[in-house]
Amino acid sequence: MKDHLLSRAVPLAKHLLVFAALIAFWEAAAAIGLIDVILLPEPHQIAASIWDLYVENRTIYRHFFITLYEALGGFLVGGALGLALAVGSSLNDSFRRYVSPYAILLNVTPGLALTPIVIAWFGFGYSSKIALGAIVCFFPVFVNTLIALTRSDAETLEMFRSMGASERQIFWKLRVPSALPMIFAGFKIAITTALVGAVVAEFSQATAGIGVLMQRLSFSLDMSAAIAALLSMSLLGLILFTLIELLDDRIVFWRRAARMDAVSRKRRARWTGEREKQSGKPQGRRRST
Amino acid sequence: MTRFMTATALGAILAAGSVAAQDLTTVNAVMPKQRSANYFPLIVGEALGYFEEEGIEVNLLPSDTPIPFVNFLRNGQADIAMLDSAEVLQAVAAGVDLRVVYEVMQTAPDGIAVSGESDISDVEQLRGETVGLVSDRDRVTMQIALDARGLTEDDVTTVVVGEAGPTLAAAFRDQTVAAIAGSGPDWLAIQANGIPVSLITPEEVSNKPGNTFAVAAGTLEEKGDAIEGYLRAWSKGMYVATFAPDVVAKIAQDAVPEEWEDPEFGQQYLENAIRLNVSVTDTLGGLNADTWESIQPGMQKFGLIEKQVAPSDFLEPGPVEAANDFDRAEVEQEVEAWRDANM
Amino acid sequence: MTDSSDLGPVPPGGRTRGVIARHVAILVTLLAAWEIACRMGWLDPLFFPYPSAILVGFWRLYVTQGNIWPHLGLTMAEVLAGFLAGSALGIALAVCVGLIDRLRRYLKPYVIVLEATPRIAIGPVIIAAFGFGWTSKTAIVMLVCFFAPFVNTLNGMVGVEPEKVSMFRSMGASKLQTFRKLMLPSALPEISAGLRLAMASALGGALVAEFIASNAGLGVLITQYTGTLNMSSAFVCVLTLSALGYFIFRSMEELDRILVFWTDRDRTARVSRRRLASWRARMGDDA
Amino acid sequence: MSTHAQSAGPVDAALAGPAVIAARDLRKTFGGGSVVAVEDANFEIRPGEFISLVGPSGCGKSTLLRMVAGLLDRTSGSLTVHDAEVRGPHHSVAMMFQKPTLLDWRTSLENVLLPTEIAGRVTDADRHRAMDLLELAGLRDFAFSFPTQLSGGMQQRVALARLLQTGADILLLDEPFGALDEFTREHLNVELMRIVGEVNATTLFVTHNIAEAIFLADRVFVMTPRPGRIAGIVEVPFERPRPPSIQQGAEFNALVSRVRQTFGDRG
Repeated sequence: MKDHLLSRAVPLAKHLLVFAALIAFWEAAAAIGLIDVILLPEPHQIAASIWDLYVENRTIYRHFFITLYEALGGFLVGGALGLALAVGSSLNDSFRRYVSPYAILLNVTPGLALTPIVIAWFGFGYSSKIALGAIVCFFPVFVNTLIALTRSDAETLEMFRSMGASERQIFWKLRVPSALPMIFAGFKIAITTALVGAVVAEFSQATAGIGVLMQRLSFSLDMSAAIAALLSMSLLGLILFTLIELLDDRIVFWRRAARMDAVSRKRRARWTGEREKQSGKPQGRRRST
Repeated sequence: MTRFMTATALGAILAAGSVAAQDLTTVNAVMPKQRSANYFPLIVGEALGYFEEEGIEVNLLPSDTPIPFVNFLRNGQADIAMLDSAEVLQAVAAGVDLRVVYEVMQTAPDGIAVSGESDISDVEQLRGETVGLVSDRDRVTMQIALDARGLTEDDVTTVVVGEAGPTLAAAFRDQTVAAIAGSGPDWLAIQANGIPVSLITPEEVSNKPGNTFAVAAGTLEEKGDAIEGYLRAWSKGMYVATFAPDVVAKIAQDAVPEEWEDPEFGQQYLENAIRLNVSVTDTLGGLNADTWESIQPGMQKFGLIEKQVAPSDFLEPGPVEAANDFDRAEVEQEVEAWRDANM
Repeated sequence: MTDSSDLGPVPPGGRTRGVIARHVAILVTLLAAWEIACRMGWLDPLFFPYPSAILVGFWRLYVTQGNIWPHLGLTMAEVLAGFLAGSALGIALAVCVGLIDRLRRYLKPYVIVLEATPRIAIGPVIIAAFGFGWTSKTAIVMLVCFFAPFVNTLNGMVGVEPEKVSMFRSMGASKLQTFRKLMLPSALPEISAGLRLAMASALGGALVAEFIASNAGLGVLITQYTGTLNMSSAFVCVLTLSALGYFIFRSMEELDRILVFWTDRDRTARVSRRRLASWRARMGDDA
Repeated sequence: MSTHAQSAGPVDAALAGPAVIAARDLRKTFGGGSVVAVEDANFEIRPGEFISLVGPSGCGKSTLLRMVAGLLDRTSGSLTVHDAEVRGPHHSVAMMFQKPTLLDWRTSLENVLLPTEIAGRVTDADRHRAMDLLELAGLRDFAFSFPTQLSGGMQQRVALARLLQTGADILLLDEPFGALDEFTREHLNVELMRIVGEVNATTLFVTHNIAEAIFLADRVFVMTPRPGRIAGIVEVPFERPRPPSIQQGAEFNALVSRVRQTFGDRG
């Protein structure tokens, strides 16, 4: 056990050492004037600003959760649309043929150019940020799902047909499960894209959110706080990404050995539990009679 | 085809920045937007060679970054910046050694605007309404305006509506917000497009310096001549509009054709811009120390600045004098000559 | 934007005349519906100009005024330069990191954090650092283009089958040889996919850079037109961007087909025939 | 074509020379000594000899092979190839794996030429030799095909040609045909026997198929797991090349039983 802890602690210590060295280098570079501290403040100033934003004044939380809400909302809406349209396209050839060119066109048009239109339709509230997030994160989900659903292993497909499976059964028992890993890969791209969409919309029009906070801070000449806000954006991105990864781990468990073991243990426990219940029943009856 | 060639050549020049003439001193000017009728003194000065005469060329740095222009003055990327009064006072209060040398748009102060069809005619009537802010920075304008009528920010709901043209225009037209706090240039295009806008700005707000040109104190020592030359050329360009708006229109049309695709719009837009740009003081770009003094208590009250500063600390009247030192008759003659040659 | 190299197997009856006619019919119907919706006042002209006005706008911007060309050229130059520089940097760094295990270990956390940060938010900082010139715009595009090739190259290199690495070692191959002849080509399909992703986002990057600070470029033109509520011309610019994006997208696909020919049956057969022919030309009719 | 020469000499002739590969008390452990993969391996292999290493999965066959190839360091003991201690990959040793490990972006010919490229410049003579080897492997018509255009068996034959192109006189084969079907496998085994006979290479062949091991080899090293050790060596008295029909003979079956017995003794 001690060995195990040690084997984890040593790399961590090394990472921290590298990090500390980088910070020290940055401080030194700023001290001798290699870095323009007006634009890129020293680490200790940034650290102070982080303390201020998170602990002292706690200004960040409100903006943080607003942006989180917008990004998640955008992801859910865009993801749902992408899934639905991809499923529709996978089931219907002509639907795919005549709809996908417009999907591609939407994809190659920089979403930013659409901001004014989106704001016009959805107003000044959160919904316009969610909408822009949804538009930009729609495509990764759509493409990945469509490709994954239309590519199934030919032999497995024949196996299903030979068992007399209906198209519906093939869809649910074969196509969907085997498409899941790729769908999740799409989700992973989409979630960070949705965040970008929300932040971009905030930049151009918003009353609150990390994008707004960042603009406000940098405009009041507080660059260290602005960078702290930028780092909060990274944190937000990490949280969202990890969220999807956790889901991926849970749902597409068969791709990771450790998860597979856990699920396998759980299923065995359930199986033995049910067996005990079944064998317990007559016992109980006997007792009652 | 020739048009395409010249256009491509122009693109190349723009792309290369400003390496065209080696013997001219480059003045890097950071302003919120690209070349536009909005800055007609610049494009007129360029077309009539006023900047060249001063031995300078202007490298316009249009910036829509959330990074304050003051930072570009401090790190030397810009020589001169267009700032609003709040930016100036904030920077000075933060200890930046800044000099205000010219008031560019004296009649372009921040203000509160409503749709031309709105029933609201005074800030007083905004109680309980939703007020739009063009950007977060216009919050103080609104606060001061409300304060003038005994209201506070809590009496209204605020929403930032953004600078994007159509969004703002729709907000005005559909009256999705009761009033909008912003500044003159924000509704220039909207008015020119035939959407009526009326201003209900209380005097407490309108009575303050508009956009100014500011430089870092060090720049004035190193590049003082170039800065003075720049301001003089700007003044001349501004002066042209007072007697030959048709020439200005022709120049603007050539320089920024995008604004003249609808000639009626272009004309309207330019006229509004002229109104905003031409100085109301006798000296072009003159500085008014009293106004700078009087706006500070309000700004301090709403936390925009932490402490008040003496205007003499940052107002530098020298360059304004130099900027007005030109022969107006000569300018008039030159413009007539240009008109004969080009129109 | 995303890699949409293909949208699954092509439905049968690929490009017959009937299919094209139906495509056109759908497009015309959509445009007509749009036009009617505008004329009936269902669509707000402040946001949706008449399709006919957009068509006229195309003629104006491209032909009579011709003012879009320098902007288009500049934006394309920024996109290309930024893309080339950014992806080259990404691939180069990935190669270094891929060859040196230790570097990879210690760099990983920073890459993850940077990847999670919306790159667009860093734009203003870059403008501040690199100034207002062409370099800063290219730098933003570079930043946007850096990650996908970096991550994909690294994944591709690390994902080489261990047996093949052993095989190279057993042949006494040097590290450089293993890299050149095994790791790099093995990673090519993924690198190519990364390049496609990068190219797709390059356009958006250039646009943002121009929105933030520029004198010229399509982004500037769009700001100018939307700022003056000239929506038909603004739409011309946006549609130009779409077309540009589509063109870039298709050419990257073509590049992919040439670069990683062995993933496609027909192309592999073609290359195989070509190699046979060049052997015959060189060595005589020996094969 | 000079490759259709008569078969190489019989077993006795091969055994006459000095040891090409020699192991003394060879030992390999993993995980800091917790897993013993190979223990007390002692053997000598003579020039031109064909050795099969047979045993169940995890008995250390591959580990042993990789040590000879210089891909793995030994923990203790001595291992020499051509009287020199093995300290890394050696040009006189070449290895082939269960997977074809071909490069998808190279034609068969270019894949075969890979070892030459790695060693230095490729001359036209090399190209002709590679072509001859492909001919030897029966793949002349597929010299310009890419791996994705070939069947699994053909891919392994390209890998075999590449193995010979190295010019190594010691060939190590790690279950090379394990992933192929029975028919292809038997066919390739016959081919392998013919080819290594023609080039007169010393061969170490890892398999878990007893019949295959006996059919191919001059001597069969029987390995048992945990810890991996050579439990016994079975001599195969047949001359090479051998017809597949030999496997039906009583003598062959007796050998199979002997190998089985060696496992049994240990288990």
